[in-house]
Amino acid sequence: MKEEGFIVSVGPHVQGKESITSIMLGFIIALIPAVIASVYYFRIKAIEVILISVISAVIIEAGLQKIMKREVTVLTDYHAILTGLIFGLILPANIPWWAIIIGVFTGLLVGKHVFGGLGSNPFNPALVGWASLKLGYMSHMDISGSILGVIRIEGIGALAEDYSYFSEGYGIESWGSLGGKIKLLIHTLLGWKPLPGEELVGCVGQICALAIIIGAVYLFWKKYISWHIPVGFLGGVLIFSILFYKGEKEFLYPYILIQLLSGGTLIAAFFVATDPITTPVTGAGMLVFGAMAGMITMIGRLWGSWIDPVWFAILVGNALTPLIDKIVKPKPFGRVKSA
Amino acid sequence: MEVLRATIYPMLVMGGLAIFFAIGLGIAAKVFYVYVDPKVKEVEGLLPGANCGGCGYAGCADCAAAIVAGEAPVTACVASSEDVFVAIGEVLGKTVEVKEKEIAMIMCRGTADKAKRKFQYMGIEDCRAALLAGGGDKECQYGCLGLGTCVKNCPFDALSMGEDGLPKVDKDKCTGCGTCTRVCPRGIPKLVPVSLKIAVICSSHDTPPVVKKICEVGCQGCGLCKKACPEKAITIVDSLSVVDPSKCTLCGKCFEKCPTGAIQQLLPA
Amino acid sequence: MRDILRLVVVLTGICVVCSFSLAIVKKGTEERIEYQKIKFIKAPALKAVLPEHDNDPILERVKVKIAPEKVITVFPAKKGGKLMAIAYETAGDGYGGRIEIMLAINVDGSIAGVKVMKCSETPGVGLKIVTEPWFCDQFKKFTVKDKFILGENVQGISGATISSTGTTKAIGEAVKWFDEIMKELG
Amino acid sequence: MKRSMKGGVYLEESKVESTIEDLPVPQRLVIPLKQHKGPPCKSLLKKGKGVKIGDEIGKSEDEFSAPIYATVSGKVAGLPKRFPDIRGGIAPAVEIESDGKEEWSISSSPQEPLQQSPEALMKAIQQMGLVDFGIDAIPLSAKLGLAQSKHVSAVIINGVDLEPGVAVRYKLVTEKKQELINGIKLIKKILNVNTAYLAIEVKNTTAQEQLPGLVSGVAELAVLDSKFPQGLDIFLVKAIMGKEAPSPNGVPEDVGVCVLGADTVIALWDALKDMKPVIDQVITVYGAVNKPKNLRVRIGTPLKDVLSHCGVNGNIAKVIVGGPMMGLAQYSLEIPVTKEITAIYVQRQSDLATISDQKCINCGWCVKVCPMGLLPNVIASFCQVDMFEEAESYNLSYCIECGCCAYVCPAKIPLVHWIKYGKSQIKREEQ
Amino acid sequence: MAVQEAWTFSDYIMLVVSAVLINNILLIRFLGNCPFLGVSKRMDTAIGMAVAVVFVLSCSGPLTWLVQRFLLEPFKVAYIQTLAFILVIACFVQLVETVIKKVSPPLYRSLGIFLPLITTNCAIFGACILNIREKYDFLQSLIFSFASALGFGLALVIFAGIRERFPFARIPKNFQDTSIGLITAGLIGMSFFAFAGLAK
Amino acid sequence: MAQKKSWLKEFTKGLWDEIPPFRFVLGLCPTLACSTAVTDGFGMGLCLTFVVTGANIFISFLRKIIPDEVRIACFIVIIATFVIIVELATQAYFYPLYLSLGIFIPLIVVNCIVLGRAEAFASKNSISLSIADGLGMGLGFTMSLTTLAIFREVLGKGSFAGHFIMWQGFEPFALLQKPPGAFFCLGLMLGIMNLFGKK
Ligand SMILES: Cc1cc2nc3c(=O)[nH]c(=O)nc-3n(C[C@H](O)[C@H](O)[C@H](O)COP(=O)(O)O)c2cc1C
Ligand SMILES: Cc1cc2nc3c(=O)[nH]c(=O)nc-3n(C[C@H](O)[C@H](O)[C@H](O)COP(=O)(O)O)c2cc1C
Ligand SMILES: Cc1cc2nc3c(=O)[nH]c(=O)nc-3n(C[C@H](O)[C@H](O)[C@H](O)COP(=O)(O)O)c2cc1C
Ligand SMILES: Cc1cc2nc3c(=O)[nH]c(=O)nc-3n(C[C@H](O)[C@H](O)[C@H](O)CO)c2cc1C
Ligand code: SF4
Ligand code: SF4
Ligand code: SF4
Ligand code: SF4
Ligand code: FES
Repeated sequence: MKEEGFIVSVGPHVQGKESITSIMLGFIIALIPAVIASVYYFRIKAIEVILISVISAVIIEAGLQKIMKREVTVLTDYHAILTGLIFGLILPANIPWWAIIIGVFTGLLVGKHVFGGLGSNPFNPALVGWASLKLGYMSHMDISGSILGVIRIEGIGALAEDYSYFSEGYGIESWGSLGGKIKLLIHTLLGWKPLPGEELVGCVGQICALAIIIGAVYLFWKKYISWHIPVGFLGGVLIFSILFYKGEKEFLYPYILIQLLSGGTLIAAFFVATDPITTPVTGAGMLVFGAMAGMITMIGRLWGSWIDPVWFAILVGNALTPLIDKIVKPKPFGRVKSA
Repeated sequence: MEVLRATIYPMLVMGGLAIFFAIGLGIAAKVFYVYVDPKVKEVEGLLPGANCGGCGYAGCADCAAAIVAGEAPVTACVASSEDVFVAIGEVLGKTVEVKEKEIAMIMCRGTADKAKRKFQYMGIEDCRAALLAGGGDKECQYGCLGLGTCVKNCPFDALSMGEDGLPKVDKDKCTGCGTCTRVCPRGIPKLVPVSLKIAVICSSHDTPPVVKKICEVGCQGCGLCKKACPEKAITIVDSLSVVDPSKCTLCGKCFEKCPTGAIQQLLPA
Repeated sequence: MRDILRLVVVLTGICVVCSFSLAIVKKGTEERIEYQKIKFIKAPALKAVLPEHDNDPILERVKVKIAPEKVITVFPAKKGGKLMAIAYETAGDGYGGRIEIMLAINVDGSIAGVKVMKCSETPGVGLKIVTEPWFCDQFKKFTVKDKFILGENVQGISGATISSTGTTKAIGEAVKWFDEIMKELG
Repeated sequence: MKRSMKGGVYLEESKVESTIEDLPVPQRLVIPLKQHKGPPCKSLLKKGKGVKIGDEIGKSEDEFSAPIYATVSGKVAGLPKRFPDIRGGIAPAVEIESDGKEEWSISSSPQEPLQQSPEALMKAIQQMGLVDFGIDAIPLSAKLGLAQSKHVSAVIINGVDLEPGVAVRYKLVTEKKQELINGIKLIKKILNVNTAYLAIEVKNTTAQEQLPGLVSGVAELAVLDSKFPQGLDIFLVKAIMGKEAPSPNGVPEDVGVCVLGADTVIALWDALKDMKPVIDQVITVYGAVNKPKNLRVRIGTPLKDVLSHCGVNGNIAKVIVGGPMMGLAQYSLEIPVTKEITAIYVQRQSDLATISDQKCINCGWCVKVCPMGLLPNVIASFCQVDMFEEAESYNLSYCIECGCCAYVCPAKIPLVHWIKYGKSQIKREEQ
Repeated sequence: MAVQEAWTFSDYIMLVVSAVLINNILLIRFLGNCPFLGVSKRMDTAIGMAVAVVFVLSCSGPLTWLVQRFLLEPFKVAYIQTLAFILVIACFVQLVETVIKKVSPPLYRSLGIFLPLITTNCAIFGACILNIREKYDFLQSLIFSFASALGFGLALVIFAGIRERFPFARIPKNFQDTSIGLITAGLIGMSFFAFAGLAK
Repeated sequence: MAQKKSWLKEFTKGLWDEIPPFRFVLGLCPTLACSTAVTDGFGMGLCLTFVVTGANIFISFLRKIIPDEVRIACFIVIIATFVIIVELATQAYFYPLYLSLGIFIPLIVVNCIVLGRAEAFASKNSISLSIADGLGMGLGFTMSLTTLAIFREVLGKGSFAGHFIMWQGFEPFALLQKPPGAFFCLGLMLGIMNLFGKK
């Protein structure tokens, strides 16, 4: 029936629809709400940061693929775009353009290409880039002026002291009342718009929690991420923030809310900690990974030097991933005990 | 006094420490004495360190131990040349008889256009893996599959995949380690003495009608060469012609008769 | 037994010869090392805290025993042969480790200058004890008789309580040695 | 209530719903002398000799081989020694030219199987050349013998088709209800067990309506998820009885259960009730064919006759016996239908699964679907770099090659091929 | 020179946290790179090395502290510290090696092969010197030595875990082995900045 | 086996063919730690050169009388002596260098290069060859360390040997001055070196 003969291969002879490219595209789509929110809050600055990040990621990725004599795939799969997008979203809005390029370059070179490119990297390249900038250009990476940066344990005290700031600026009359709680929730979900005369500081994509959650819902719906890592991560953050909360009872609710919904927590839980390449493969392993990353984040927030050590925490998780995968293994079907 | 103390004290301290530890070590070395043959290390240093496993031991270190222990001959390493054996012999105080160097030869001429395929293979680019799908895509069940497993595994980079789909041996680089022979699922690369002058380049044990149908260049085992050879150097074993090089005079009668050109002269007469 | 003896002799011999030669090298460099140490670590600080003088305080340094276990080096500043002020070191615990301070006191007991020589406080927070001159300078208004209390008469760096306390406490402790030292110096 | 398994995948392949139809007997049949797990039978024929249906044409002493009978009357047209088999190997076969007369060599002799002793039944089963239908094709006598020696306490009659889309058991359980029930009774008698389950798919609504009344007292009806590879016996045992057969290479008999395909049980009854050997095989033909069908095919019918009956669709690229997941791709349509084949799946060029040499991205999807609880990505990665010992330390040998992992892998890594490769290399090293 | 205050329990915890995570002897203080890169190919050898380092350092840290306190200081010969310490460490390690080799060949096979490597391991010597430079007392130096070794072991084991995956990674030829090992060490060190500030 | 070894060959091999720590991967700790500034790197290199050469001379001289059981101990004692001499000398004459090199001066004693050369070369070869070997290895190490330090100082601090040399407005990439940066730079340099010449 065919001249060259039939095709013979080893089964299975059918295949699921998802491919790496489709998943990447899914992640990119899921980040669109966050991008829109970032543009709403930071206007042109957000566009600048994200565009520079994505474009430089694509160009540098192509260059490195060429130098390392790999197939140049930047235009056919979208992973350079995804890396650039995530990187852009976790940068402060007022970072200079050249620093973005340096970060992308360091991240892609040291975090990925020397290891052999997509799939071989033990650490998330976007985070490697972020950490390089954090340690390399600390002053440009400072987000301490942002409300969302106020998540250290002292921060909640500041919230309390600046009570009038919140009541006058945002109409939150009291922390205890239901109305106050709802308003607070809405503000933390939508983001704190700067008051007149103030400038908004913070990371481009981390202002609006709701946008991130919408993207996450999409990812869950498409089954691109499983619940293990987000639940482990948010669970770790939640448990630690309740367990080690030392302030007055009145402020517990705003405290937890801010720990969970602000800063990098949500992007981390849904978009970065879920990066398949650098995280465990088993459900239980993912849960352990998420919980560890969440707890290290909180340890750092409570007692460490950084305002938000979440990305460092995930890098620690990345480093531990091979060990987690070695220890947390599923039980094979029919394994006879005491073999 | 002060000066004296400043020079004596360090000497006292260090001398004391040294005596203490030297005695300790000396006693320990006596009490806990374990013999290790230094020759093993020396021999290991002489071996190529490719850990190819051609000698049948788990790597060069293992082989060195076996050589020193007398379990393996000095010439056990298949990847080393004469001078290495002589050097090992020196270490062990043995004289060495050197056997002739062997290199690999690809015993198949069934290129893509000459040998038929059963089907299109789709899967892992590896000859051993290809056998798992329909038993290999070549009609000839003895022929080279051409996916280059031998090429990938040669520890000395002596093989390359030719344009015609058959591997090629770089005679200068090949050390005769035999890795290719072992990894090839069909045993196509064979080790032959470098001075081999004539050979039948085919591995097929199929009968004449079968070979005729599936391969233009295979040895059919038809026996025309055997009949033509005046020296009786040729026998047919299981449908494959075999030449005894010690009898062959390279008279060339067999080449004339072979219908497929499977029998080949390798060196000038 | 012979083996062990040989072993002992060689190792001991080498050790003894080595330590002997070291002792000689040490003797030859001792003076210079001490001078170098003071010159590189303390000279800039001394220059900053001591009032105008015409002697070399480093060369004229004296060791003073202020407690059974405690000997400090005092650097006298003289002008025209007359003792103007003395300087010595103190240290306190900061946020990121020890804070080493050079303190100078005029002969009348008023504080002539304070300088942080070495610390590992956080830049932007605790390091302000170095980068903001007013913090160290504020001590000049005191004398050795005063008590130093952070938040009352001493103003701390906001957000760096630990660093401020450490510095203040160290100075407060050190001024108490002044009388003892003056007695020794005569 | 439906019972289900851990791992596995849901495929979109829909069931071929048409009733089982008889395929006309072709002119020329090829009957391989190996249609079972064990070594091939020895031919008892000479070229040119006439045969009738039911003549014994191949015989073997081996426990895992079953006698082969002529399935058509006619003349022996050839006795090829090296006929291709479905695994890519070769085995002897017998070619028969049909004379169209359909004569039996034995006359029908109605029996009362249920009255006979288990020993007599076992002997009859051995004689009739019955095998447990499917790629493994273990002779039924060997399988029941094992069950007897392990004193199994329950049987599961498997009405779940293993491969997605295959509808052989799906149709047979309702079309041949009475034979099925009699067969179950027979099995219970042979094995001397009281507990029997009849497993059917949740998709099989007809069976769920029709069977409960009929089987009560004979077997308990168990409804199972339409998930691949739920139809594999070890997963049936786990889903129905909660027992895990020890791996690797564990069989349900190890935990006191015997699992038999519903098609096998029906064939068993049919054969024993007249003492006539099995000459037909029910198969599903689907995929890229014009008319997907469930067919009753004479054993020995070449694939080309089956496919032309179902109308193959122009340019086909791949012909698979078995199903899309665990089936074997064929290169020749001369290959005949045997007792090992339960389905034929045809693909066009555009349906083919792709493979790539992309690096595993650790997504863990393969881990999630692996019914054996393995880490296919790690095992395959080790196999890729020839580190077989390490692969084995991750339980390479437990893999049943079901293909779920490779099905879901977004990097399109041929995981099963790598795993098979690893296993084959370990076997080679052992030799 | 304020009088040193008594250490509280949490000070000791801080000492451990600092030595293990923050000022990790290998990743931040750069000590012990050669064995780190040498014996991390497989998890079991890495664990063997980690155990060996913990054992040797936990012994030689206090040992050299004693030498310093009761030999070098009384005789006012602190400047030959380097000489004295290295002699003590080298001899101690060789002693341990000789004994283990005889007494427990299996233990020697799993740990003994690392012992010669340890003599020239900067981490051991460096930690001993740090004990003195940081003016730790006996207990503190014991804890510091142990915790430093633990930090070394932790980094080694994490690295071995990552390195066990290198066979599958498509690392360019020229970056293989040492090169990629160093970069990975840098990345692990970078991730440990998560703990910055937890202890002084 | 017993080929003639030439003085020049033993010297130059340390400068390229076996240049530590690139080809001859030992002594990574000081390489990483002492390359934040060009002066540190250069100073460290010279200190090491002095120690290797000195130790090589003495070990080669004493190689016949040192018993095997205490071989390592003796080597180390000799090396340590030279290290202390360096320590004292830097304190006396290059105090700032002494401060910035910190514990890495005493650590020369365990530097794998020094002991490695003692074991592998000086204990088996004549004094003159050992000197060549020591000088070559030491200078090779100095070269590598200085190169790495230039990279780290210029980009990480914007200065060369303490003098700011970059353009106005340049902000140094401080990561290169930090431990991870050291690992990255050395790793990348090693990878690039592997592209040239034999491995
Ligand atoms: C990154 C970081 C660095 C810090 N550095 C210092 C420091 O150098 N000195 C100091 O006293 N406190 C330092 N702190 C501690 C806090 O500022 C702490 O809240 C403060 O010392 C407590 O003083 P308070 O009573 O004024 O709140 C630092 C905190 C952080 C997060
Ligand atoms: C894993 C872990 C790490 C901790 N690290 C620190 C720390 O670095 N610094 C700290 O002050 N407290 C730390 N703590 C909390 C202390 O144990 C203790 O609760 C706290 O120091 C008491 O604070 P206070 O004495 O300032 O009220 C840690 C707790 C845990 C569980
Ligand atoms: C690849 C690249 C890297 C750069 N690196 C730096 C840098 O490290 N530091 C810096 O201050 N400027 C850097 N620049 C930016 C320009 O040199 C520019 O002069 C600098 O931002 C000063 O600009 P300004 O005066 O507008 O701030 C870099 C530019 C490029 C393209
Ligand atoms: C299927 C797939 C999904 C990915 N998802 C994420 C992700 O959620 N977050 C992330 O930071 N990177 C993600 N990556 C990208 C990856 O971590 C990193 O960008 C690549 O390793 C280098 O480009 C993903 C990569 C793949 C292949
Ligand atoms: S010789 Fe063997 S291994 Fe080499 S390409 Fe041919 S079949 Fe493959
Ligand atoms: S060609 Fe074969 S025999 Fe020759 S070196 Fe390569 S693997 Fe060894
Ligand atoms: S083929 Fe093997 S590894 Fe893959 S899912 Fe099936 S049992 Fe698991
Ligand atoms: S599904 Fe594929 S890409 Fe994902 S972990 Fe498994 S093998 Fe890797
Ligand atoms: S230089 Fe080798 S361990 Fe430090």
